[in-house]
Amino acid sequence: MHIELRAGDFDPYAEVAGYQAKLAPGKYGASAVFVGSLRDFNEGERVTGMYLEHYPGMTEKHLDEICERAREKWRLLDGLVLHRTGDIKIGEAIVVVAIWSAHRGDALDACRFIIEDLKHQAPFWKKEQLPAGGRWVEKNTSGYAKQV
Amino acid sequence: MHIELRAGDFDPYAEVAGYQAKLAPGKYGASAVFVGSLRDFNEGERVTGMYLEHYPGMTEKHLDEICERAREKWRLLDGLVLHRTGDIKIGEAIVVVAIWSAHRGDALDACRFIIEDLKHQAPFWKKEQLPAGGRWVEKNTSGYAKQV
Amino acid sequence: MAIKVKFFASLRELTGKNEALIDYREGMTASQIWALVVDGMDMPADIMVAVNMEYVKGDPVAQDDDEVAFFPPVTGG
Amino acid sequence: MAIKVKFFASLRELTGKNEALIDYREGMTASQIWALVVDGMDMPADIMVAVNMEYVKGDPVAQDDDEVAFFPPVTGG
Repeated sequence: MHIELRAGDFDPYAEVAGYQAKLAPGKYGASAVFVGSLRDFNEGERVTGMYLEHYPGMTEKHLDEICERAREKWRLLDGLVLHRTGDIKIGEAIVVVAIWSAHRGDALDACRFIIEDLKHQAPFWKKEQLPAGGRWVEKNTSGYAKQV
Repeated sequence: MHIELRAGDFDPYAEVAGYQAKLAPGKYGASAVFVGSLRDFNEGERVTGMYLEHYPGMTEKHLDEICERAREKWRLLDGLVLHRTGDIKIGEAIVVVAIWSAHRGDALDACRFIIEDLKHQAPFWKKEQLPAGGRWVEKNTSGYAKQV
Repeated sequence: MAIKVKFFASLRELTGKNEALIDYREGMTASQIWALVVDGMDMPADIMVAVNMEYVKGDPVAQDDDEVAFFPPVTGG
Repeated sequence: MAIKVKFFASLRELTGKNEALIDYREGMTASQIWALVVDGMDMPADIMVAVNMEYVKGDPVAQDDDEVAFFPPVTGG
């Protein structure tokens, strides 16, 4: 698995495709990918940009531990976790989690597990830029949808 | 949502990136992508290729209905479902399901719902090429992983 | 006054038939259509049946001009 | 003989401190370190504390050379 923090914009799908190209074809039957991108609205306010702070050293360590727990829980072949830091523009990718496995159940479950743990445990903090100034996001919302 | 059957090989991540490029940036905060690829083994046998049969007319109709049900159940912004037909080589993509939503719960749940329904209800049939000859796959396995 | 019958995948190979056109007669059910077209071959227990490209359960009566399809459990994705 | 103290995000702005180095004294707990560094400012109820880059619960005693970090609930991803 490869885990990386990036200070600059990246194309999440090109990153996933590039990583997959290095894997042995025929072994993975399933890849599950989650991409989080910066929206231009949040909690009823217009958002014009974001600053993403992290704890150098602990953030990488925590992401390693999340991925290690996922590897213990499911049968995974490989994975890629990229997370932005610093100043982010509207529409840019904030995070990508990609998991390869022989079977889809493992890939889908592990991908979701990693993004949920990352959202609730990994030391990152978002400061939204609003028309009126900066606002620290206070809490991530639940990743489990209510059906309409 | 865009639903399409393809007789030739495609790069799933390039397709998803190309489709996303046409969406309004800043509206989607989450994209969930599943890619199924052809493995070189199944049920203990070496697989050298695959033929994918479908029911022209009904297959497209059924995929439309699945996506419509997903749109009724979750708050989705857009989606892309591409499925291969005909002769497929090892490592090639068989299916890609990509869902865009404001929030990750909706995107992840809908993506999984669509791939599970597709696997169990959409009229496609796989014939594996084994060293000893062709073998129709008899049943798709469950998409819900047991943890290790 | 006809019913179009289709077979897919392993059932296409098993019956040796891809498509058949039979005369419509009132009250014909899916299993009667199967028996007529495949010369009495047993219908597999796990067969799936679609009428006009919609799944049907049980043994529905076909209408004139219907398209009736027989196929094994699906395995796409 | 020192403890390194770090603050992140809104707590960094609230305290006006990024990092502080304090003398180590035996038995100092996280909340005592907080009080010492931020001049008695109340500790937020939802604060998260890490010692040597591992989350800790309760009010652990720091060891010499520890790195103690204070931050608000995380909001990445």
